[in-house]
Amino acid sequence: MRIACPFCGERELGEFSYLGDAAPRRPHYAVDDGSDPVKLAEAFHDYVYLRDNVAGTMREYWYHGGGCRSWLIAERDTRTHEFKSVQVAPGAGASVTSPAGE
Amino acid sequence: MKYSIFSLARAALTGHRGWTRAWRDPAPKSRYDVIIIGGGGHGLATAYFLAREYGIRNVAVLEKGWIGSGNAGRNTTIIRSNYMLPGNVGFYELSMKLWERMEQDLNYNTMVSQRGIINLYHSDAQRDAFARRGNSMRINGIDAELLDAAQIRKELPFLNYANPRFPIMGGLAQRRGGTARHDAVVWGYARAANDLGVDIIQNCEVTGFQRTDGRITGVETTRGPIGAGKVGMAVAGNTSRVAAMAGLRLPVESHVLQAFVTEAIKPLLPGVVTFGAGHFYISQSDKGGLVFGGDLDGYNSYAQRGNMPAMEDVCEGGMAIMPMIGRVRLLRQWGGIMDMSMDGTPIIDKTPVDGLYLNAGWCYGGFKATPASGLTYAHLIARDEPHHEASRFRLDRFLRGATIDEKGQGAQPNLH
Amino acid sequence: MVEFSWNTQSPLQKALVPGLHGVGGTPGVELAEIRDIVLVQVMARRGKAAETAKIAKKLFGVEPPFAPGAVFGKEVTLIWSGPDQFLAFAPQGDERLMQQIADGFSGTASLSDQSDGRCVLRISGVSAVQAMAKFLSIDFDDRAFPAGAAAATSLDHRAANLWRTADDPNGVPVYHIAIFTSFADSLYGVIADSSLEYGLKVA
Amino acid sequence: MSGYIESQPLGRTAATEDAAANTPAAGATQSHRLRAGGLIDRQKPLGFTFDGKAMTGYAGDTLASALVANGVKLVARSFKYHRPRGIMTAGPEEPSALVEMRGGARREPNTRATTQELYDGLCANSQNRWPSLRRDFMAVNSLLSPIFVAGFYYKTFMWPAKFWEAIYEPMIRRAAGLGKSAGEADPDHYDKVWAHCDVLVAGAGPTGLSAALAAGRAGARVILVEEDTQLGGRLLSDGGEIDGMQAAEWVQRTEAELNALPNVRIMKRTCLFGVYDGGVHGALERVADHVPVPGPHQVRQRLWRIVARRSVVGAGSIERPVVFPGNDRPGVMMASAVRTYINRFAALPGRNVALFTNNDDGWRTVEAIHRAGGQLAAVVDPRGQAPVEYQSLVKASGLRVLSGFVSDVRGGIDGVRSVTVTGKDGRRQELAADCLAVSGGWNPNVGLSCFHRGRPEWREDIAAFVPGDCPPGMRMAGAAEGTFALGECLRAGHAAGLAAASDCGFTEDGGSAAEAGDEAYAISPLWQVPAKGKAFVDFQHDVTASDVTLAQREGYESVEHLKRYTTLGMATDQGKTSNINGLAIMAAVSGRSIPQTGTTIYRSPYSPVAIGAFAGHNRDENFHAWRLAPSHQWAAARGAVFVDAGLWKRAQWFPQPGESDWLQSVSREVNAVRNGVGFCDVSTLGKVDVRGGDAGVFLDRVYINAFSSLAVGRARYGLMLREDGIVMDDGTTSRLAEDHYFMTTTTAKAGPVMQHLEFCRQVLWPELDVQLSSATDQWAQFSIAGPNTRALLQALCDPDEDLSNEGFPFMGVREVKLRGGMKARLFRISFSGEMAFEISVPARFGNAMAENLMIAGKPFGVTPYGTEALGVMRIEKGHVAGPELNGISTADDLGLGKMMSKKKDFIGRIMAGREALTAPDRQVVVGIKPVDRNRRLRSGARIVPKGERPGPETDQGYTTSICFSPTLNHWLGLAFVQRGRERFGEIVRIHDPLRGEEYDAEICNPVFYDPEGVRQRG
Ligand SMILES: Cc1cc2nc3c(=O)[nH]c(=O)nc-3n(C[C@H](O)[C@H](O)[C@H](O)COP(=O)(O)OP(=O)(O)OC[C@H]3O[C@@H](n4cnc5c(N)ncnc54)[C@H](O)[C@@H]3O)c2cc1C
Ligand SMILES: NC(=O)c1ccc[n+]([C@@H]2O[C@H](COP(=O)([O-])OP(=O)(O)OC[C@H]3O[C@@H](n4cnc5c(N)ncnc54)[C@H](O)[C@@H]3O)[C@@H](O)[C@H]2O)c1
Ligand SMILES: Cc1cc2nc3c(=O)[nH]c(=O)nc-3n(C[C@H](O)[C@H](O)[C@H](O)COP(=O)(O)O)c2cc1C
Ligand SMILES: [Zn+2]
Repeated sequence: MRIACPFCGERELGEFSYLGDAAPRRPHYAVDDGSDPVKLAEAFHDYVYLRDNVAGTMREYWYHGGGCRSWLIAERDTRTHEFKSVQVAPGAGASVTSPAGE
Repeated sequence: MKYSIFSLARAALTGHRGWTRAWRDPAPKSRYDVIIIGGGGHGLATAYFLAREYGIRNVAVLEKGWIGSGNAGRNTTIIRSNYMLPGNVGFYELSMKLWERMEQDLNYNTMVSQRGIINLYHSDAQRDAFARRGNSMRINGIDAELLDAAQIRKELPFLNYANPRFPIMGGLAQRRGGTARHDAVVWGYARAANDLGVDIIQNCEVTGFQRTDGRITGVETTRGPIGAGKVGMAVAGNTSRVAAMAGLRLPVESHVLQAFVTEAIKPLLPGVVTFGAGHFYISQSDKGGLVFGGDLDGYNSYAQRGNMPAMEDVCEGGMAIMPMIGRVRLLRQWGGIMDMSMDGTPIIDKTPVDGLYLNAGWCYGGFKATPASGLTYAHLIARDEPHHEASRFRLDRFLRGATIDEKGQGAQPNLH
Repeated sequence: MVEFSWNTQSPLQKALVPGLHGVGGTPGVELAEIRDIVLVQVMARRGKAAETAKIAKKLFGVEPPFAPGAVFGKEVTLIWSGPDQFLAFAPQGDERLMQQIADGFSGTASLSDQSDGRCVLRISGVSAVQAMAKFLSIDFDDRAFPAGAAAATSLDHRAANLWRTADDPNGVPVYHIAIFTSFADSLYGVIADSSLEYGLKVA
Repeated sequence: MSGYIESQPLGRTAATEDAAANTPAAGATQSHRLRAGGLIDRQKPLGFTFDGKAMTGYAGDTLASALVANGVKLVARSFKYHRPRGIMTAGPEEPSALVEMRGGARREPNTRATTQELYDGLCANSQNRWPSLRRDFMAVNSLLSPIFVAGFYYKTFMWPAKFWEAIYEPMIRRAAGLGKSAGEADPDHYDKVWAHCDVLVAGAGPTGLSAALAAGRAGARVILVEEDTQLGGRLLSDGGEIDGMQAAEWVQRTEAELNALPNVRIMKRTCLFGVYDGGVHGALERVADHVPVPGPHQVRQRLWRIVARRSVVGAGSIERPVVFPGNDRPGVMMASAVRTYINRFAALPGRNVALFTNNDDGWRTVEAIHRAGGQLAAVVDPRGQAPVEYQSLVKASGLRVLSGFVSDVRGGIDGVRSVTVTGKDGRRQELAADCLAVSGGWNPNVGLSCFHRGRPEWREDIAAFVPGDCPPGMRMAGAAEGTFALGECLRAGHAAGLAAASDCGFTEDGGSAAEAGDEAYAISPLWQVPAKGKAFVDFQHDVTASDVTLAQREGYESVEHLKRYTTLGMATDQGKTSNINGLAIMAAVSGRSIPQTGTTIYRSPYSPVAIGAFAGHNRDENFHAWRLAPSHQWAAARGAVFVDAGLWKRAQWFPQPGESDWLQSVSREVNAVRNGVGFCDVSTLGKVDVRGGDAGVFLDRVYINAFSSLAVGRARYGLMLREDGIVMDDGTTSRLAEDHYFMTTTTAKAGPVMQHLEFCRQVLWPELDVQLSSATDQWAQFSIAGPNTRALLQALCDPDEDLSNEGFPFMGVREVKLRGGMKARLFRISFSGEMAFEISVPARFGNAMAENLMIAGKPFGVTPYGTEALGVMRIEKGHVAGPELNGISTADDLGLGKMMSKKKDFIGRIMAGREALTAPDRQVVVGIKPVDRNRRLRSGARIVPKGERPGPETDQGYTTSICFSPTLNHWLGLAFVQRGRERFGEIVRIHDPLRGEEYDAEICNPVFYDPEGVRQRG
């Protein structure tokens, strides 16, 4: 498998490590924003454990640790392993991004 | 038709024209008390135990392809009960006990071969971890031995004792572990279930669920709708897709695991040897092929095939620990779709949907679980309460924090 | 009062054996370690990539690479090492240079001194590319990797920085590889072993 | 008609080299070698042995062709029935002629004689027979064959249960398997290499050659891989005329032109075995399999990982056997193989050959045999007559053409004696013959096209499967794609080559395709001859037509069930000659069409690959790279014992003369530290530069405790969780400047933590101004511990460095000047519980620092210590480490719950609050010591309440980190125990059945040593 890192170009699978589904978002909350603890726990449970596990195109996190150390967000078909697109995480590089960029 | 050397000899006289189908090929009925989705080891075992133990015989097993076309027909056939954590220990030992009487139960030779399994260790830390595991097994009445370097050398003289990177310091042995003929397990359960009246329906893919006010009342299939009192999923790698038809999101990811077999050679390996530190495990099939594997490829996949880095990683492990296999040729390589749960431990439970049951999350360890999974899942479906040996395989354990994580990797399926 | 001497040592002190190795004849691969270097990782602060580039230009006389590549200043080579990051490499550097870099970038870019964190090898020779094809997965074709090209990649599963400098007088390509110091002893073995069949000359 | 090089006039009888014609040296044994012709080098005779019998052949021979030339018929025994078998094919598809090559550690089972190049001194043996190939006792299996039908073992061997492992299975295993592997470490070396190109062409027959030529001319970077030793493919066997010249000449010219193109690379002896994702192709180069042993610094084989944007696969086609009784006898050979042996190798498989074909191509054999001066007993063709273009030849030579089938073959270990032919009218006649050439038609070699799970499609007109959906970027062409006529192959290859090149943007003039005639190909499919007797489908695995029928009868109807029940197609040839016949028969008996029945899944490798090649250089100590600490060489010189900790080699202890065991050394080191001073290289800890304006906020979110509040010049112990609330890692992190933190991680978790931090920085909180860089290898870091630490440091540091409690408080950090003009970072932190500092200098000074610490500490008897002593002291001090940070424990389990900030969000905070993770009865870390102080504790023992029977219900925990404490002079350690912190002082029972031990122990405070922490502050 080869992954086209937007920075480095196409590279061998061995240079990357995989994290998984990029759909789940880490719930945002502030400690004393009075959010319901049960709901919060459920939101985190969803974020940490539940997956769509799609058979088809999936947005997922890859880390180019064996290269430029950028986190990437790829679209890949889990049935064919074909990559549709590869983007960089908002915080790779130095450009200023708003919170919750992902 | 009972199988035995005598019936075989008798059949020989008539050129084996006397044999009949091992299982019928029925058309689906309009309704069953229980429908099991998935004609793998688990699905068929569940149907068998429903009929044998719980007297529920109006059962159909629906298989989208041919029975055993999933992981049951793809696995490296290792059976063992060397688990450590509460919840796992008892369950896998129950399974081992069922393996030990399988041929007689099924009247089918599934070649359960208890030639033993040895996990090698290479550091004090690893030894301590194995000691912890082994003592947990022993306290639960399961056989385990901690072997030192000298004992390993005696049993496995062909290993690489010169490897400075992974000095072989010893191993954890379970003598009752071993292998079984995976396809035969599928066929044996199919035949036995069939004899008890279960309909095994191949080339019948479930494409949706029928519900009336929330409760499952049947399934849509490529061979038309079929009514059911209860429906149990046993679809392994396809769990999330089938569950999604009922609107469920699960703590499961599908990953590809590869395995390999070499050309057949004369007997070389006594039992199963695992080299965890090097992502390599190996055994020899009765046909003579070395059957080996290692870690997952590491990314979500439904492709049933893997890539070279994983092949290389496994073979490197093999050459590090067992350099005598260097000239043996790798004959075939394949991949199966693992239903990896988020804590590496299976789920046998009711779902939030009334009448729909879940059996999934077997990761790369579900073949050894086949008999116990069938029995405990049948119990759950028949009695609507978990079998005591599977009482911790609950769906809500992730919300409660009661995960069972043998590897301590957390919610990272590709690392389990 | 006892005196203390502070001799430096190379991570290859043991592994690197000068002379000819492997098959006889004219060596196809030449290897040399570049010692006592200055190597600084320069990482632009948020929103300060452009500023960082300006300062680099002021300090080194050249713009840093914005994409994989190596730019050669008088004293210092700038090698792309990641988005809005680069390595400032000087074959023979000293305190003064370090201080210059530190002062120059302060507040604009974050620095991480890697002068001892990496071991830099020079590899050249008519068969260098064949040897490197055994431990580097990137394409060394002139069209794909000309002089001035650079890559952050992996060598035997370990991160490495690689760049190609000007060909030597006989038109033979010259490459530099920076590997992590603690891996040097091990990875040097891989590089050397890969070269033996072409004949290896170690400086 | 074909114009083959050095063809001889027709009609001459048995034009083989008779003894007279032989030079005594060479050929003496080559009774079946043709006088002239072939692509062998008669100037280079080679000696070899088979089963110890000395024979000769020529350079250019394969082992198989040399055996044919020597008149050898019997070469092997079959897998199950041990039937005598000969040579069936002339290529990699060979199911029967497998031999054991070489000997000793290089012994190599199951090598196909048809692909093994002959070399001088080659030594091969037959396999799977006892005591000898001619007299093989296991042949009794043949008598039992009525019982040994498909799947018989599933029906028996079940009683009594325990007999399986003891008796039945060992028996089966001994019988199974083919050759014997060496059973010794492989002495040869292997390489793994990367290559890149635009267009990869696999196969150098007419199709592949024209594809490579077209793509090369168009300007693309081309790699042409050919499994064989020579380019040409079937042209080497069947000749033909191309562009008005003889095929062989065209091949030579084409090869020359390809070599002249700088952008084309030809790789012979290289087999494309797999196609993976992203255009990665796996190919195996046999570098030194044609010599006795590899030369100096030469590898045996090379595994190529070829990254190609496009590929053209001209892998050709494989001739199909026909299923009829006796079709496995030695001397029954594929027609195309007969031609190959005659034309390419100048070896005559038989002096009186019968030909059985159902298609036009088989008729080429007539010509070949004639030209070689061999005799043709008859041609048997169910279609009843010769194809048009052969009819004149039939007349001219008075050749017998019989309409019907071959229904039996008589013969034995010495080969075919006669062939029974049953006419359409049912009349049978017997023909004397010593060889039967068979052609059932051609199967395109579709394997490579299916490795991404594409399914081949059925083509009625050629009665064969052709490629379906190919892997991305792949084009199949020529015979591999069902195009059989030579002219068409040339055009197809050319077109595919051009298309592939232009896909990659190369559009220079690719010239035009070479020209040749388009021979007709007509076939009337014939799968199984209707006749009684053992008719083989899978020759290696002894799967017969009746086995297929039986499988169907028992419901194993799916081809995949058929395969798994009968083992059809599971042999070393992966069914290259048997699968299609098998499924065609299954289709017939189950009343389905062939396409409905379908094929089994094709899997890589296309042809088996030695495991060693997949490992390449990464074996033995090169399995994984290793890491050395900055003072490694110094430690080695002092005779340190090293241990592999992850990838690191760490000094475990430093034995002294007179010390008999490790415990003695370790205890000495601990005592030295506790009573004087010692030092230890701790550079392996992960180190991360965390910089930027928001570094503090960033750390607040990754650690459970606060770091933004940490003052510059101070250090703090920090704990991180995973998002699921479980402890991930710990370490001390110091603040060197407003915008610069220096984090340390555990040695084991350095990598994962770095990845995690980058994820937080780049994905979770991109708005923060933080930059990360690993500084692990930059610094040589030493822990200096013991009452005399300060004194030692005073001697090392510049006199005006104030190291007093006031000048350098506990958890203080700053840069200091050392004597001899050196700067260092000094951290006042303690893992050992003693007064201690950690000092770090750039890694290049690692050895120097160790030496200088020895010098500076000499007056105080300074002692270097290793990881064991380090471990002992941290256990005495109750510090948790690897064994406790086990991936399932919470902060509170480790007694660090109080560190969890209530004021902020941090990774893992919410999930850590789940009921089961906060339950009161969790197993938590405590101290444990044996009641009998002389007793040795061990790690991994279970803990049960005193008086209870051990069992799942009473199992309350286990011991983790255990050591002998020289300080307290008894064994002690840490353990996880249910409600442990409430049970200090309780006596529990330790069960260690693995080691046959059982004893009492006391639960206690994990901090055994200086609980008030006076010493480290002292
Ligand atoms: C390479 C490999 C090696 C392994 N090695 C081992 C090992 O050594 N030891 C061990 O214990 N375990 C091992 N495993 C794991 C083990 O094989 C699986 O955990 C186990 O087989 C899963 O249970 P199953 O047999 O019921 O699954 P499967 O056999 O996959 O059964 C699921 C069935 O459901 C069917 N199905 C799916 N969707 C539908 C639908 N919509 N409608 C109808 N039918 C459907 C599928 O076709 C399939 O037949 C290995 C797995 C692999 C891939
Ligand atoms: N008239 C007929 O009935 C008929 C039928 C079949 C073939 N043919 C003849 O056969 C020839 C077909 O030409 P072609 O070039 O398509 O096929 P070919 O058989 O001539 O050449 C295929 C080549 O590919 C090589 N090869 C196969 N698999 C490989 C792999 N995985 N890696 C590397 N090399 C591999 C083989 O060694 C062989 O050299 C033509 O001459 C055609 O006339 C004729
Ligand atoms: C224990 C075991 C032994 C096997 N032995 C062989 C073998 O001898 N020959 C063979 O071709 N395949 C063998 N296989 C692999 C199967 O042919 C097949 O590839 C595997 O079951 C996966 O199925 P699939 O390739 O159809 O997806 C074996 C598989 C297993 C699990
Ligand atoms: Zn990158």
